[in-house]
Amino acid sequence: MNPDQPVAGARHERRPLDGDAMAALVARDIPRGAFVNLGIGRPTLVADHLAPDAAVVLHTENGMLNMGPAARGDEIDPDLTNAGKVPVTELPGAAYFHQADSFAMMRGGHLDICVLGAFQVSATGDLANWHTGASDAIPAVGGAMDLAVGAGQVFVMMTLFTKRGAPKLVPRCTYPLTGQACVNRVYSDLAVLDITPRGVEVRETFGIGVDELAGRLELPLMAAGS
Amino acid sequence: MNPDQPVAGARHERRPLDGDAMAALVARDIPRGAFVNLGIGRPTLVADHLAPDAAVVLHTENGMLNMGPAARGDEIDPDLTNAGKVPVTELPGAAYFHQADSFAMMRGGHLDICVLGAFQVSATGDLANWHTGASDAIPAVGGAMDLAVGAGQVFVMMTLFTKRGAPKLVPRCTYPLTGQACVNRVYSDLAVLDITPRGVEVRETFGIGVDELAGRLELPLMAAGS
Amino acid sequence: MTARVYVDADEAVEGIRDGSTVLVGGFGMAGMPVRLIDALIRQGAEDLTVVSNNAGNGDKGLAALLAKRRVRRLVCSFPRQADSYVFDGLYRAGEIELEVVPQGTLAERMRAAGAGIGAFFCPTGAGTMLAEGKETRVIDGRTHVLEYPIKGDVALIGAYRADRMGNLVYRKTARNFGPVMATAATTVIAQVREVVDTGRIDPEAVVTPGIYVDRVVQEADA
Amino acid sequence: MTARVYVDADEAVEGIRDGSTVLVGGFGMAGMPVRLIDALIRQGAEDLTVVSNNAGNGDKGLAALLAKRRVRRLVCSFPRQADSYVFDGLYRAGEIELEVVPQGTLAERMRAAGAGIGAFFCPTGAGTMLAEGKETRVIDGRTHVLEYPIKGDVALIGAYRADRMGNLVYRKTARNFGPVMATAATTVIAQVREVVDTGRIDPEAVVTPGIYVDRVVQEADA
Repeated sequence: MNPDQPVAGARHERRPLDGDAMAALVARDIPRGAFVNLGIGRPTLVADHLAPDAAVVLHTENGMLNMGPAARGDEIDPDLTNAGKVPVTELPGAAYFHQADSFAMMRGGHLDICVLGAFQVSATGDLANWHTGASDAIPAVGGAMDLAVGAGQVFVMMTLFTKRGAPKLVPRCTYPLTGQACVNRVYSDLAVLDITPRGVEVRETFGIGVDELAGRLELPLMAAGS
Repeated sequence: MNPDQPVAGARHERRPLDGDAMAALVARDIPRGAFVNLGIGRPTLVADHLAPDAAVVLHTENGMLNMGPAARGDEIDPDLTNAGKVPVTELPGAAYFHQADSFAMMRGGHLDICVLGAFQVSATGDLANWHTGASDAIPAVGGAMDLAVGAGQVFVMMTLFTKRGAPKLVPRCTYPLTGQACVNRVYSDLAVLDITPRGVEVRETFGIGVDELAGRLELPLMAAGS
Repeated sequence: MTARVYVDADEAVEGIRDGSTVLVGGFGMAGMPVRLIDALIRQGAEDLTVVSNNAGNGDKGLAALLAKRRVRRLVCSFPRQADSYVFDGLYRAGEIELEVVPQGTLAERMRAAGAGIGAFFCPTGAGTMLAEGKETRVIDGRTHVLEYPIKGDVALIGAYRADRMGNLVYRKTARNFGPVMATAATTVIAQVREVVDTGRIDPEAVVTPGIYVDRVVQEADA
Repeated sequence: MTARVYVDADEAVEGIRDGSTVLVGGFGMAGMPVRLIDALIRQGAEDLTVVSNNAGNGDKGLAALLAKRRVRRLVCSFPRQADSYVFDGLYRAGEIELEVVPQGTLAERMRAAGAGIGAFFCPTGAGTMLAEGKETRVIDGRTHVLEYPIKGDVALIGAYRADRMGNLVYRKTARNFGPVMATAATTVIAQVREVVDTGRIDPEAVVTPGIYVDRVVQEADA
């Protein structure tokens, strides 16, 4: 399936998605043979939903292409980890490279898709996912800013509201930015949303209608393809 | 022998040197274990005068360290050449790398010495060796400008006068420059000269006295260590 | 998308348009993708800008493409060679444009294109005619020239061995510009001496990961 | 000068001065040169600036150096981790300075130092607080940030195997920052799992040529 082509009209599922179901949706939209970087945390779940025959090649920014699943038991090798420092495995056709080459690959636009978590995404695609801005927080950016500027498409996976009910898709980010106008699509528990030059388009909703969602977000939303 | 330390006083040999004798002098001054790039043409002769136990490592800018002597007979391999496109051999401990890495190594100051030919060298160390400036000449720079800015020390091998008798060590180059203030030492048929912030210092002469040489060059010359 | 292995060189060069910028690998004949260039000649694209270290040797490879007058402009570091007579004739007749770039700057400008670097300050060539008209800046007491990326529409490169995912290894100094050009073009086409099954190239020794390679064809029919 | 192989890690780190900038390899513990860091702790240099991807894990390696309060300033991309408690405590107590740099920019700034690039325009971080106060320029419609090289006085790196000329190969993702840091420091000291005779490493597979390496020591006594 081509991620540039919205599904016909917006689907409406009966209830919000959990992280695993969100990951399955992302996996469904990754084209065959794509080169993909999965961010630390929830995006890692996407790997479990990629069909082996989809031939998707995973990049890990610490220096590898064709990363395999998490290592178990005897497979665990301290010299072979993903960007989250979790032991992983190597698939046939893998390649190792150093950090300057790994980020040249990323920043140079060679990855088709990256999937990242987020604190906030703005209606114009700004991304905030590296720093809460709290005065006692220790900032840690890693490769998030590089992925934000470099990947062909940036997909975000996040719940659409905080635990306290505040929207995470916002007119303007209040958290420190990771990148400007870089997010292409948001996969959330309540909806899949495209960030387009025309505005935010709803591709699918889960357990909520478009109008109700727009009201809760206090954002104008359009149905995809409208 | 440390090339930064002039030999005690300037030596005076009886007659001008040929290319081979100049090459032997350069080889004598290359410190043990140095990383060296030898330019196309006359500087290539230096390799024949390096003692095997001097452990000098030759770099060729088309992508190799620890280049061996010219290939003969069955050794000839079209995939293994020097920068002059002459088939060469590989020594134990060799490494291959691509052009961006090869010139990063060069420009980044990692080579101890390069030896280049020249049309002209100025008294302040400007180098002209890539283009005659003639209107029908086809300019070809290759790696000359990169070597001029990148090598720890730039040694030039040249005759001190053209066939028509014009000096090649000049107050100011009239040919298009390869690099500014980059030459450290000139090995010529008539003298070995250091280009220093104090001026041009004579380390050795061959078949000519310092005063006579200064007169023919129309340049002030100092004896080394004076 | 992962690389595709072609049997037919003519199919491998399909779609190259008139006016394209084509990066052509090789240092002299070492690493030059002669089979791909021959296919490009048959394919017919013209008005090309070619970026390559040299301006062709003898009558083969890049020299043959030049002889067919398909190249409007050549960007290279070392055009003049003992056997560059095809180029020399065209240049002296005013029938080809030439931009001479120092060899390391040529490589670094292509690397920048592949690495998402917008421009870089480089000391090479400062104060020479090759820096005329370029922005300069003194950094740490040394004059640097601002250099911009060189991006290709297509790269034609020669390598030694590919697997079916397009991972490449090279051989000796024939490696030269291939790995850099592979990062710097929209469509990368590699000519290789042999194609092996995926998993047969040591992941530690891969020089060009398959992500950079779109099409692979063997140098000679198997 | 060609590399020298040491038996004793304490000898291999001799001469590191107070106030030095030390590049420390590793991504988490993978590739971290723990034996060299332990020797540096014994050696006693203080007031160091350390450049490393992370801010130490657990109590070993870089974390142990931090715990001894030898580091005045840390330049890294990802300090906060589940087991970065040594750093966290120092930072919250105001006892260490921190400069956060995007990971790719960190690598590229060290590459620039090693490659003789004076500065480069990079799109990463444009419009974020990490670009505040930095020069920017719009190139091809995109805002770029001007980034300067990061050069080390010393690099301490971990590799897998060295030959007696200092050629290095790495193992899997433990390669990470080692090859870049090896180009970017005045004195490069590599800890390796094994030293083999010169000629035993395939010249096509060398990742760090010996020209970049000054001193080699084994990870553990043979």
